[in-house]
Amino acid sequence: MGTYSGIVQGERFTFDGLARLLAVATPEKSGDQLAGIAASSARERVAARRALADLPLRTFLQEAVVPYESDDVTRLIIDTHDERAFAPFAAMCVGDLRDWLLGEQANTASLRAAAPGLTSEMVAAVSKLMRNQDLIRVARKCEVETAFRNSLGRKGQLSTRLQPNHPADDPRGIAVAILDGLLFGAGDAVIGINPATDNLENGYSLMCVLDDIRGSLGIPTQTCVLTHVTNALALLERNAPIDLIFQSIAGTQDANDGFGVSLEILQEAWEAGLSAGRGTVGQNVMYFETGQGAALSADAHHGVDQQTLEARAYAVARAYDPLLVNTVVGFIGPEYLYDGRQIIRAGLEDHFCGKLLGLPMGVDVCYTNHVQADQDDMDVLATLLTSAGVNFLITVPGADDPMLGYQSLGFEDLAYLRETTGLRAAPEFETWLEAMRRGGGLLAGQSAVLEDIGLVA
Amino acid sequence: MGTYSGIVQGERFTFDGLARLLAVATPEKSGDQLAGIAASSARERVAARRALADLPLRTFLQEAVVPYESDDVTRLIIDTHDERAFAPFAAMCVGDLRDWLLGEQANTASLRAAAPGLTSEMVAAVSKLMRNQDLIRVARKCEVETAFRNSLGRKGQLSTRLQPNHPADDPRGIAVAILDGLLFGAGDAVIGINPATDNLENGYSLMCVLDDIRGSLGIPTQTCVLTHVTNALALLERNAPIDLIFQSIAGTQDANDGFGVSLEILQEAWEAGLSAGRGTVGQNVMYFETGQGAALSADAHHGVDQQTLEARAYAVARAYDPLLVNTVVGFIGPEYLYDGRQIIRAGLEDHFCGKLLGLPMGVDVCYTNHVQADQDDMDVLATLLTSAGVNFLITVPGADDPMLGYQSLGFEDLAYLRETTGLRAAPEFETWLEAMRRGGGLLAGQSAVLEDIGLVA
Amino acid sequence: MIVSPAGLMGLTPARVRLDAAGTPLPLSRLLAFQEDHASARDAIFEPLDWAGIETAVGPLHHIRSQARNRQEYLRRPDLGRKLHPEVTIAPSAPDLAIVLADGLSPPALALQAPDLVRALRNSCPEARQAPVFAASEARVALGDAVGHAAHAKMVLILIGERPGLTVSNSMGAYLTYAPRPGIRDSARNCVSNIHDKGGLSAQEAAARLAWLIEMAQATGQTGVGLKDASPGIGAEIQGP
Amino acid sequence: MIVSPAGLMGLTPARVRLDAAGTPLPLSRLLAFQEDHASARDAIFEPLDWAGIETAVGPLHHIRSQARNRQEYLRRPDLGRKLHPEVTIAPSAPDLAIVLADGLSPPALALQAPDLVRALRNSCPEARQAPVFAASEARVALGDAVGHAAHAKMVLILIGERPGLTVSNSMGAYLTYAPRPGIRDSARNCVSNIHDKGGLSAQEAAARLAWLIEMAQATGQTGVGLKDASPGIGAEIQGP
Ligand code: B12
Ligand code: B12
Repeated sequence: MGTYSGIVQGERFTFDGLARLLAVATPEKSGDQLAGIAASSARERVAARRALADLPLRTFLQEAVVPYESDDVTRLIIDTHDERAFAPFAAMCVGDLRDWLLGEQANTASLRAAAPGLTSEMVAAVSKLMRNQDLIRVARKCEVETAFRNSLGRKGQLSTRLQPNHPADDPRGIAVAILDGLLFGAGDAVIGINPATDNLENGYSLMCVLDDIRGSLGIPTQTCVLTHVTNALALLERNAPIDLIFQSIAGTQDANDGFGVSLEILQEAWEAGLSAGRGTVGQNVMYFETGQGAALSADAHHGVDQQTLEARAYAVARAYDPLLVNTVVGFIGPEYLYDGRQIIRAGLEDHFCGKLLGLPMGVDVCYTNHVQADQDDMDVLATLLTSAGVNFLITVPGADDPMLGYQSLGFEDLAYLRETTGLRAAPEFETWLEAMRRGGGLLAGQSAVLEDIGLVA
Repeated sequence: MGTYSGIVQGERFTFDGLARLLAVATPEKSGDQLAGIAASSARERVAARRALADLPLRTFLQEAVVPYESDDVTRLIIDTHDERAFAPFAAMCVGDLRDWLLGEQANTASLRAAAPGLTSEMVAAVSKLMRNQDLIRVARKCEVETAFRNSLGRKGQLSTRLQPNHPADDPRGIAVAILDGLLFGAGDAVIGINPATDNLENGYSLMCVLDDIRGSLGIPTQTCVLTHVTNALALLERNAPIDLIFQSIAGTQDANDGFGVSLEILQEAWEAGLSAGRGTVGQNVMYFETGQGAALSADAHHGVDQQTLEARAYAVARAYDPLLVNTVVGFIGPEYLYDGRQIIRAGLEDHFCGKLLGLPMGVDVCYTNHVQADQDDMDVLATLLTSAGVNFLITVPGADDPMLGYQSLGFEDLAYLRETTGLRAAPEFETWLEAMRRGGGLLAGQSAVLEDIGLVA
Repeated sequence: MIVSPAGLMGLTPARVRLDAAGTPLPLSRLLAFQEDHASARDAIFEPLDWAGIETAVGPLHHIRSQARNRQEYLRRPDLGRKLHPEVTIAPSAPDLAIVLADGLSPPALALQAPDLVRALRNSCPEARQAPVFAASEARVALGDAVGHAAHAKMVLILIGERPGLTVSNSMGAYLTYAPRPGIRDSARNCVSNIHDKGGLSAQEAAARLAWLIEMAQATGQTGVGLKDASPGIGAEIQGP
Repeated sequence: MIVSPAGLMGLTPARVRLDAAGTPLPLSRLLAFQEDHASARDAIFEPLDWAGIETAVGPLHHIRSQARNRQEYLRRPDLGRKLHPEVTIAPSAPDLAIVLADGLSPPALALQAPDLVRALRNSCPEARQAPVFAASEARVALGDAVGHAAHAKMVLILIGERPGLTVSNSMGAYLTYAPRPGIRDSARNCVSNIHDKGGLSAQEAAARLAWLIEMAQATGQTGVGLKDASPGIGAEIQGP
């Protein structure tokens, strides 16, 4: 374990090990304080950043923050590292990478080429040296395209997940929420339900409901029931109509174990999804959610700061070529991100790290009622992320999820973002929306649509 | 004094007088808490907003928050109110105005036409019903153009004040800072020094320094020494080269008295500035700064919340057809705006209110070292304001003012904002910058420029 | 049958509008949202009426976590998972221990727990003998410590879910076989959204939990290995 | 004479770069900024070495405002302007009362006040007899209460200005004629940025203040009505 040090105001601060160095260098987060690994003063934080700036990137290939032997996420990161893509950076320190990213050499093409050469720890480290404006400035140069039944992620696009949750999984209630979202033009990234219950039969019928609605209205999008991956596997065997396979993931093997998943299960799910062969425009079949704090919550953080662990979760995600990845940034509560300010910072960090690693990164711009935040903070984060070129955002009716107990963006927020930026939905979806509007809108000939989606007999 | 009431969760809350109603409806600010007029609970705040939404706009013409008899700002607001411009809104309540502003009817032309019909209290009131995204969305529809030696405020423009302060007013130190800013393309709104001392002779020589630099480099911009207006008047008599006349202003007569100014002095200054006749492209000769909290700090707030008072300061500003107005939003300290979050909110409010009233609104995106904020918050506010179409921002070398003891934006931040938005400086200034660059840049033939601006003999 | 927009809205507690042409968000909705936000935040800090629950479900063993108050509870979930050192629990080795926990919405417990416990006692033999604990400042994992100390085969914790805007009184139920401190969430089953604003009724939840408890007894496990294949409720949801 | 960029930078404490081609901000500058931010924030909370000042300027009358500590001082400027009820001040009716106040930068006082007071006593007769007060948790307007209680003709408050990144030890001086609580800022004169990092030296400041004190005595006023036309210093600034 290396020892690192940096000087501030003549005082030398020493850090034992990479994990400690990264934790002290990270911006203030309540979760790192909870874990007892946060900087003890602003000066110590600057000292760690100085040390980090001078740290050769290669160190991250030699010293693991979670042991290689006992953690399969570490093994995944190290074993799949692309030395060729890394070559241009091989002699750089973290500070050099920061300069390179902000400079003109870093553009859409060179960033795409760099992604396989960069590891989670490298991008987490460099993010700690960057201001909010830097995180925005670099992320917007990235472009990560994926496709299933439409094509997502091109510059100029802003897509949305339509999240029509219902506290008792009532199919008609869900259909109404879907209709509401479609009227606002939401849903091109995915129409995705979190099922309230874990019941298999229930999951199956929700999958059918979603597929029926999509099919009967001919919507060029994909659907997903965000049940546990093992449920999806079980239901795929029963030929349930599954477009995307979902799973929450985290940045250590132990944390994933707490979620009831392993790399093997994810691999199996990926292969099963591919062989279902339901994509038309492309074959990205996985959907992952992440969020700072999940590993610590499962007491599986190994003394590593939550932002670095979050970037490690992205290493898991990118192994399965996902259509969608999003951080649910303010979802858990004040013990990990104390207030709107920490949520905003974390949202920008997560988006930046995901994009640098080559992921189709979206964000659930959200907060809970026990955190110090409100819709003003969400307006801020949504506006910033749009400027940073986020692939997609989560939207729920009226910004309020009546099942998960938290607030995300509402469909109306999408109208604001599109009006002020000119960004559009996926091209196939836009074409469909226009055809619908030409036809007088979804609610013209109302009864037909309502019948199609099962709302009237 | 009217009594207003609103119901929340079955409970009725009552508010005595407009000032109380506005104060309770306003978003949380430490300054209103300091004044003892803030909402005592989130529920009371919502009740006040309900009451405010249903309040006829005309009420503000009938009930003054600071008495007409004893306050010349109130008299200015009432006596210059344009009933014709107000006609389309005469039957509206505050909530209706909010809807109108967010709707399609409100566009650049209709907003320009509406401005003289709207009073400070009306725009302050409506802002309290608006989320951050609303403040951005509406402000960006406004366009307020002004001109002196170049033309400012067109859509697509983002201008800057170059603020080259020096703790001992050393002319060569100031020249270096100006050179630094010009290299980054800053300074089209104004090159404006805050003089460290109040000495008249010193003010005179700084005016000459600025005018010499501007003249010898042929920069199509205006200069200003931000000394007290009475000093400027005294120096104008001595034929000092004064482009813009500056003054800090506030929203009550008493507060302005604390600043040593009155409407009469401002009128006199305006006329003196106009008769100097130094503008080439236009004749907007006044420059004002404002900021939430100034009136309370002078114990001259009359029980009115700081955001409403701020909007009243804009009524003072617009009486003198200024070239520039900016809120120095995070300038004073945590007693008025506690942290980055409150600064961000206040910055958006101030910009919105100023623009609605027809002012060429800029913002000093800034914070002090006793507030809970850092550069990440400034990145956020600057990004949001750019999206909101702010006329100009303040910039200082390295984001740090070594005389006023606070941090603003740095010249580099301008590069970030221009890169991510495509916004440009004033057209005349852009032309000049390009000519300079074609000539090899300001530092080519270095000694000549340095001689011109007095840095080498 | 043609359904009106209002009729459609009645089908879900979600804040649907079905009126995209009328963007922006109507002010009345914005203010209602803010009103609900204020109350949801209040729900977290409401004191729990343990006496009322005791009247309804019988004697409670009062216990608490190491979090000293709500503020600490919110920032220190680790403390909310540990038993206070002064707490003593008899190792009575029941098949099931039931823990009623305030969680993030104390009012949810008061409203939902009595009915659920009653219904469970009716349908599930293990529940009839189960000791019932009343836990303050508790997280889900506090149940593991309780079950472990009681030498219980299984622990069922009923807990106030974080309050949402629409539903601030929702209760969750977590069942863990062979509980011990440090056991992972993947080793429990969850039945969530138990409330009367369009969620799972206490009766339905009890039925599902009874099924899970029997299956856990039979297979010796809970968690991802135990798939909820309980019958009936799915069909019931699809309704008339 | 040709000046190098480094030479030019030496002319100002401002963070000039003169290297716009090399955007973005170099990392070393970003980190130096963060380092200075940390120290500036610390300066606000540094205790003031009153004993050291007393050794340098002679006996001090210790007084304090109604703000109980730094945290309260920061959020309650109203309290920082009021004398603590336990403070007693003799109505000795001096021409000038001098108040040394911690303000927002206690270290500034320790570094600048002794030299300034000494220089002022040399050049200004009123200063020689002036009682000197040491005020804790003080705002500028606390001087008005002190001057009023002392029945002083004028009050001069030397106070720590809010710390900046580059200069965190800057002192300001405010002179008020006929001080009384509630008097407006427009009725005082200010001499600011007294420090040794490129600001006004204590000697220069003393000269300017001496001039202002004489003019105030002569005209019976301070504030916007009294224009600083003091000679010499302007010339000195323009320097060689
Ligand atoms: C917060 C939350 C999470 C957080 C938990 C971290 C944390 N520190 O809180 C995160 C984002 C990590 C999460 C993950 C998952 N969750 Co979850 N989660 C919730 C939520 C929104 C609130 C829970 C709450 O308020 N608890 C009360 C407080 C006081 O308890 P706590 O001790 O602080 O929190 C613990 C529990 O919440 C528990 N937990 C959280 N989710 C789940 C899910 C399962 C199956 C289990 C056994 C435990 C569990 O983990 C926390 C730490 O121990 C609920 C929805 C709701 N309305 O309740 C869904 C909910 C409980 N989760 C659900 C699911 C499906 C999952 C996932 C399995 C999704 C997936 N496919 O991977 C994962 C993995 C869960 C696991 N095994 O750990 C479902 C459960 C459905 C069911 N009936 O089984 C719910 C009901 C939401 C839904 N309908 O989708 N979740
Ligand atoms: C903060 C500040 C303000 C705030 C004051 C409100 C507040 N609550 O703090 C605002 C923005 C309102 C302000 C306004 C002005 N200020 Co001012 N201000 C400052 C600043 C940056 C910090 C002061 C400080 O730290 N004080 C210490 C704390 C502990 O004291 P306090 O009791 O909390 O604050 C009081 C004083 O700061 C005082 N004050 C603030 N500015 C001024 C200016 C004058 C001339 C006087 C007499 C008093 C005064 O007002 C506060 C409330 O009573 C200084 C620069 C510096 N480096 O010090 C300039 C500074 C003092 N201000 C200056 C000027 C010129 C002005 C204006 C006259 C500008 C104008 N043309 O209108 C106005 C009006 C001042 C007035 N008569 O009230 C000059 C004074 C130059 C001089 N030698 O006379 C300074 C040095 C900055 C500069 N060089 O431009 N200011």
